[in-house]
Amino acid sequence: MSRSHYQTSYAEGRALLRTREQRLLYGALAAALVVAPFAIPTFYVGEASFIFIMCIASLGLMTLTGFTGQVSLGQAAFLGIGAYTHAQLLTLGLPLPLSLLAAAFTAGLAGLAVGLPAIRVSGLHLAVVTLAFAIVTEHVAGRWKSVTGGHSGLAVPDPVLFGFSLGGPLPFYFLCLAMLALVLWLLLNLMRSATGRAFVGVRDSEAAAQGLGIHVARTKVLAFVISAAVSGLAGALLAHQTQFITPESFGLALSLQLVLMVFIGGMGSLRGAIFGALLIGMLPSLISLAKPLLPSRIGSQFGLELFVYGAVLVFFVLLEPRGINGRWVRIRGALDEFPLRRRGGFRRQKAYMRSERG
Amino acid sequence: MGAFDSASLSQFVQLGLQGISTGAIYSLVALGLVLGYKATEVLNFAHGDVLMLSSFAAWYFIAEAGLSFWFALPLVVLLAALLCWLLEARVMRAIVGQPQFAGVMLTIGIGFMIRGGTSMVFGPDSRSYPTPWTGHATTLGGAIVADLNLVIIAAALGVTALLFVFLQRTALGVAIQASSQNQLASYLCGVRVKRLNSLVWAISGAIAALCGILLAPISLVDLSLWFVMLKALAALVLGGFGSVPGAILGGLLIGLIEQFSGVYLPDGFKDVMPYLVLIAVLVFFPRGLIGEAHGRRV
Amino acid sequence: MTALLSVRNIETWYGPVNAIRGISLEVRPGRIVAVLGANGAGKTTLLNTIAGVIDPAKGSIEFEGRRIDGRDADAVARAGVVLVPEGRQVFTFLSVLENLRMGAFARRRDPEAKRDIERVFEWFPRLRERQGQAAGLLSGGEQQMVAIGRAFMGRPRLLLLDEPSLGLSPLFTKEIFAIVQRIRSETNTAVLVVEQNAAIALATADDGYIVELGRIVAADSCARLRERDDVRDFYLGGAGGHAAPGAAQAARPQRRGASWR
Amino acid sequence: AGVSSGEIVLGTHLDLSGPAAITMPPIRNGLQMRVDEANEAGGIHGRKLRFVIEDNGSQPPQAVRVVDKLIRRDEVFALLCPFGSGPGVATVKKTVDAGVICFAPYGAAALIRKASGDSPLLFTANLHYDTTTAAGLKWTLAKLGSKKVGFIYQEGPFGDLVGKGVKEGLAAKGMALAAEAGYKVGDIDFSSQVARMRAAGVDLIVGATTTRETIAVAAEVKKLGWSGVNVLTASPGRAGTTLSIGKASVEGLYGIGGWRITPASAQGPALKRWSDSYRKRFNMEPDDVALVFYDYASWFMQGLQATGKDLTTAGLVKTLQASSFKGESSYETQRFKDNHVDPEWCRVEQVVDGQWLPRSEIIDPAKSSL
Amino acid sequence: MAFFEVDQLSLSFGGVRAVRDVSFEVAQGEVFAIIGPNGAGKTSVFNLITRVFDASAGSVRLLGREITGVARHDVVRHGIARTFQNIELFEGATVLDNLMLGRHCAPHGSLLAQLFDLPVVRRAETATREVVEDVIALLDLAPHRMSLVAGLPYGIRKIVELGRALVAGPKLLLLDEPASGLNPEETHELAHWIRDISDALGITVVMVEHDMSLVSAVADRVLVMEQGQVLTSGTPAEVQSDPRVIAAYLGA
Ligand SMILES: Nc1ncnc2c1ncn2[C@@H]1O[C@H](COP(=O)(O)OP(=O)(O)OP(=O)(O)O)[C@@H](O)[C@H]1O
Ligand SMILES: Nc1ncnc2c1ncn2[C@@H]1O[C@H](COP(=O)(O)OP(=O)(O)OP(=O)(O)O)[C@@H](O)[C@H]1O
Ligand SMILES: [Mg+2]
Ligand SMILES: [Mg+2]
Repeated sequence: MSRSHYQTSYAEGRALLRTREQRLLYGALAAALVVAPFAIPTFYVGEASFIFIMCIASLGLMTLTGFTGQVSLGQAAFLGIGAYTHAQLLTLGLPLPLSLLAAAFTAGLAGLAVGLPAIRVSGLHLAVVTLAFAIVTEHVAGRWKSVTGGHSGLAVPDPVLFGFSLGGPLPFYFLCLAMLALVLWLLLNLMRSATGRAFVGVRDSEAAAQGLGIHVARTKVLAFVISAAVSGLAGALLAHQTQFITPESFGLALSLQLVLMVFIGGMGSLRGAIFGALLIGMLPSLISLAKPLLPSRIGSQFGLELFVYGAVLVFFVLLEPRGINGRWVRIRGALDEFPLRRRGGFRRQKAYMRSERG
Repeated sequence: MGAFDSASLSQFVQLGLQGISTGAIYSLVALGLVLGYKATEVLNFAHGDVLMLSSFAAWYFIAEAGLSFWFALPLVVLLAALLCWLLEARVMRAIVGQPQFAGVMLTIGIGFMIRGGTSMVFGPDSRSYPTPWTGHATTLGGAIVADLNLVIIAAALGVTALLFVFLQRTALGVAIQASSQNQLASYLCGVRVKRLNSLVWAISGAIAALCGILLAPISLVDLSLWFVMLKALAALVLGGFGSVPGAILGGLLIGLIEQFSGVYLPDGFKDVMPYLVLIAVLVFFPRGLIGEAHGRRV
Repeated sequence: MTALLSVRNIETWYGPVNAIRGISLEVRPGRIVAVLGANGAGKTTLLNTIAGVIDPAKGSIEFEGRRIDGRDADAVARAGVVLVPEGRQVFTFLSVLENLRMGAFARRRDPEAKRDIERVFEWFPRLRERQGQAAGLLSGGEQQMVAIGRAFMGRPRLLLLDEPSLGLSPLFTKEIFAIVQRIRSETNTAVLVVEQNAAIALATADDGYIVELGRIVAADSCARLRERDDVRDFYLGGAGGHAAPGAAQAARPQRRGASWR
Repeated sequence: AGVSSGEIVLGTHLDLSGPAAITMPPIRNGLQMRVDEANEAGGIHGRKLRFVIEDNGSQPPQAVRVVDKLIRRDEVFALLCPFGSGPGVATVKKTVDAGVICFAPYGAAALIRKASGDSPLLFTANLHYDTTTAAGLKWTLAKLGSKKVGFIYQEGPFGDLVGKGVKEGLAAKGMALAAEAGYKVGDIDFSSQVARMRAAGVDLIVGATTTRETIAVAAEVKKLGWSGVNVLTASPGRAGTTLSIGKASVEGLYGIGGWRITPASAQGPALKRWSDSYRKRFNMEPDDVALVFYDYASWFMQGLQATGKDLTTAGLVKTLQASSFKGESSYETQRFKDNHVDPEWCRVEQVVDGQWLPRSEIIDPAKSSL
Repeated sequence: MAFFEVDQLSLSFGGVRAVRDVSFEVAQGEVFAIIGPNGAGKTSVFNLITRVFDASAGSVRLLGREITGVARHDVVRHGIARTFQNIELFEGATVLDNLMLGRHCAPHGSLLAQLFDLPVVRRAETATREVVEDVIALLDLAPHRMSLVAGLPYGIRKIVELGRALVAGPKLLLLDEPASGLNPEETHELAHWIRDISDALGITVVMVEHDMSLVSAVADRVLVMEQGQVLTSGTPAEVQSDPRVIAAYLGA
């Protein structure tokens, strides 16, 4: 059966789910996600909530790095800002939805502040600016005791909606899932309209983008704001997950994890962001589950986790430098053309480094 | 006013000297990074881990195997160079032509592996070993500097001079710059690009090893030695990516800023001051203080 | 006379795209050979395959009797086959002079290299004026001069030129081809040139090949190719390369869909 | 949960891969050794112990996940000495809410207690850094007659707590802090912090520093040839490894000890046997930290044993609350008061000829009034 | 008042005076060509018009409105679109998205509306798509609509770039060497398109070109530059017979 599909209107061309198969597939996925928590052990429900939160954060960074081409090594700072704002506002008695919104908003403001230097600074320089920003933020969080509780941390009130606590594993699962769905829908909309295209335009050729009327500086800052706001939302949810937030929850390690997610997932694709969050988010648990299988001489070595973690990263980058999404697309392409596909399809040609300076 | 009486003057000199010697470490680490970047346009995030591994190797040869320092030094430098050569030839080469960031990710992964592996092999606890300069200090203009710090300054100067001459004056050095700008064209000119890249990585690894061996006696042989990479990164960007003098300047500046803000600013500023300065500088000099000319023609 | 370069039945793929589907050709010593073909026909791929920039999946390439297929581009260059690639590919941050010196990298200890730089400056006086400027800031045509000059600095025995006239003024296009002929007659360098400007290519070269869809569809001496009607129609713009004023008002030609993939 | 007819499941989470991994081997080995010994002796009332160790990387979010795993997947009965203030604070509520005992977490005990909502399921055996520091400092001030005190501290809960103690100790003498300087984990150079102390003209530096930084500060002071100053390190810097690594540079250093360090030459037969057994098991030299954690584990085992065949959480809590313990690493017998170890014995010691020698008496901070 | 005027325009890079006192006027609906030796400053003139560079002196006016001071991204809103000598396409996007981007200057709904995909956005998207489809039909790009730009042959990319500029709906179109890299047949076809653009769409075209066959075929007037200065101007036939132009540019 051929998968070709004829569109009969322009609107259909930009629909999110274009074919019957897609509708079926994603419908089934949604159903599975709704039913699953009732069928799996509670531990995995908690894990799933955590993965959803990471997906949201990863989507946020993807907007910035994958679509607009601005690498941020300090994304965890935005999560932190969101988390602290949320915890403080909840403590003051703000209702959950408003507080979540405010967390995103505050993080967005911080994104604006970081985005402004980004107008002038690009590439690795920008990456290090964001890193510096995150280090400073972490430092401030440790010192500004009246607001953040300093290193002793800050207790996060239970999420309560209309008098109903969402703190338990099941309700929290659905809260995270709903937030993920919302963020994904918003970003999908954004990416298929003018602003999303402008992001890509700024990434691929600033000169051409400018020539077409795109305000490059504003677009870059906007990407920062949106990315930071989404990350802030993720941070607020993460605060509930940990129930107690301290500055080191939002350090370099988290920032690096997020960068790894978008990269391993596949730059420039929202699907990639999700793939990446799934892999990188689950990796520590997978390693810890696999550890008892190892001979105890090796299993009890210090640094084993780190070593395996690194090895998996290396494996994935080498296997598919364009990310899991890249491989997904190619496999799907191969399936589509199955009987017609000729050999040589997966063979790699010689390649040459192309300078990204200038 | 008397703000500069002799006591505060000698304190000033002491801080300056100490700043320069700490900065020299950052510079030296940054130099290794610049070099790798110059040739292959990969920012090697595993650099700090190679440095850390080298210090463990040095500890092994000196404290465990009982070799003399002067024998262990070249040995470790050579081994680190070999390791980096192999990393380039066996791993990094596989992703040539992929976006710049693939290289960063790959080196982050390699860095984790090195750190995890070191801790698996040697155990994670810290340790130390003696050097010919341990425990000696020299008085310079009223300020006291550990001899080891002087050695590090000298090493930084020496490496800089060598690198500068190598990159600017030798055909091979120009070829390195050329291949980073346009690798394909470099191949077409008959440059053995692959070998050249491996060579550059090896040199960069050797520099990392040198840093590790000299730094470890000051701050102990320790898994967290790789952290120095973050400061070096800041130094690199402050000075301007891809520039040898920039790396030196950036490193020294960061060292000095840390020293002076540690004493003259309220507590708490010392750790963030270098980063605040970095952000401020980049807003005004987006390519760092002595960054390369830029601008693509359209 | 034996061939300097002989390409036998090569096939080249980019992932799933088969860009060359079995091409054989020969270049004899001291000859200028032109390759013509529509956009996307595979001309660049052909030159890149010969130069070792990409690997053929099948077939063999021999230069001076030795196999060069499957080798890296630098080894091929040192063997004496130098490519001026599509899109110029100058070293953007190096000066013009350094760019030229890089061309002679493989023979950097050769004292003749200095004299060769003089020679390049003689051919392209504009480069002498701009020798200290970063090559990335030159105009398009100036960069093309740098690329050709740099290739010559390698003292090749076979020079591969990919659309040398791209972006050059008419005067300069003529000069380039004159220079190509000079290089050939002064140094007996053979030249394999891919060119869109078929008129001048066929006028300069000795032998010609026509590539379509990754295959050779015609091979002959240039003199005879010029006489062929199909060549005149498709490659010489119907009237020797220069469309007459007002030709635009003529009926719109039907595009040959096949050559566009 | 976690108790079946043949097995008791215990868990912990340590930093096996993060910045604190350096200090983990003796901790893990000490705990593991005690658990193994119990199993070798046939288990506790016939139940074997299964000990699950997870990696928290010193990161709270990661810690939350592994604690979830320990509670929900491994269904542990208790957590034994999990590591880290941040991870402890972030996870303790979860732990006690799930009805799991948390015994002797290694980290800022007061903070963890607060985060637990003062749960009876939490037992803290780690000294409060603030109270012990205050007590040790008061003794030192009186003894050395220091006039101006400076403070070098690690950014984080540990530094904050010691700082609190320093300020209390000084306030008791009507003094104020002359200078303070923070550092971040991973800093390689302490010259600027020491320079700050020197610029302020202090004659006593208190360090909230761990092994590496304690050595670095002491070495920097020595390098400068600065003679009119003493260095006093709060608890974790006063360890055996400080001596073995720091060597000559830590001669003369003062430290506030929270446990007994017995030099090899002075070890009695029991301790010798323990050391030999440790060496054999782990193929490495035992140190004081390993012994401390071995002792914590022993205390816990003692509780399990005493609760009897019919092991329940409530039962164990009751037993522990009434228990007392003295191990090879304790200065004196201790028990739990409000679920925290009591008294918090501490002592000021000094490095002389490469050994920690006692300077003060054993102090009970709650009663110290010097 | 002329439709488009360039007046005494100058530009220098350090010591290099790339453009010196260049002036010319273009009438509405005209096809105007700029030729000249390599490095004469032709691309630089384009870059000055589209504000990539700041002019050292001189002014540019379209319909009497000064362009010299407007922001770079506003140039297109004044009705000027361009292509680039070395092709500046958005490599990571499809042909369709490249073309859709061409119409960024048209209204496309507020950010919030876009996030929630409100009807106003859908209508704007459809309107844009209609314009894009017209251009796709005009330039025969339909087979490539969904291809990634990165894998396309050079000739197609040139056309895509031309299309992207057209989608913006400019009054004045600047083409930098549109025929370079095209074979005579394709150049011939390009000539038709440029004529169509000028005649049917009423867009004024200024192009830099080295292929005299194209210039002769489509240009109404030609400006010749040399060393940053205007050498001469006139009809294609006049210019081609000017001995100075032959010496400096065409060759005997
Ligand atoms: N990197 C690539 N990836 C995929 N396909 C490619 C790649 N490079 C070229 N191709 C395809 O291979 C075929 C031949 O391309 P090639 O560049 O050799 O043509 P050409 O004859 O040189 O054309 P032109 O006249 O435009 O330079 C084309 O169909 C092109 O789309
Ligand atoms: N950014 C720059 N810095 C220094 N010189 C420059 C810069 N841009 C252009 N030039 C110089 O200005 C002159 C004019 O360049 P321009 O690109 O306008 O030429 P052109 O007429 O378009 O030539 P071509 O036909 O070869 O494209 C050239 O000599 C070039 O070297
Ligand atoms: Mg080509
Ligand atoms: Mg030009």
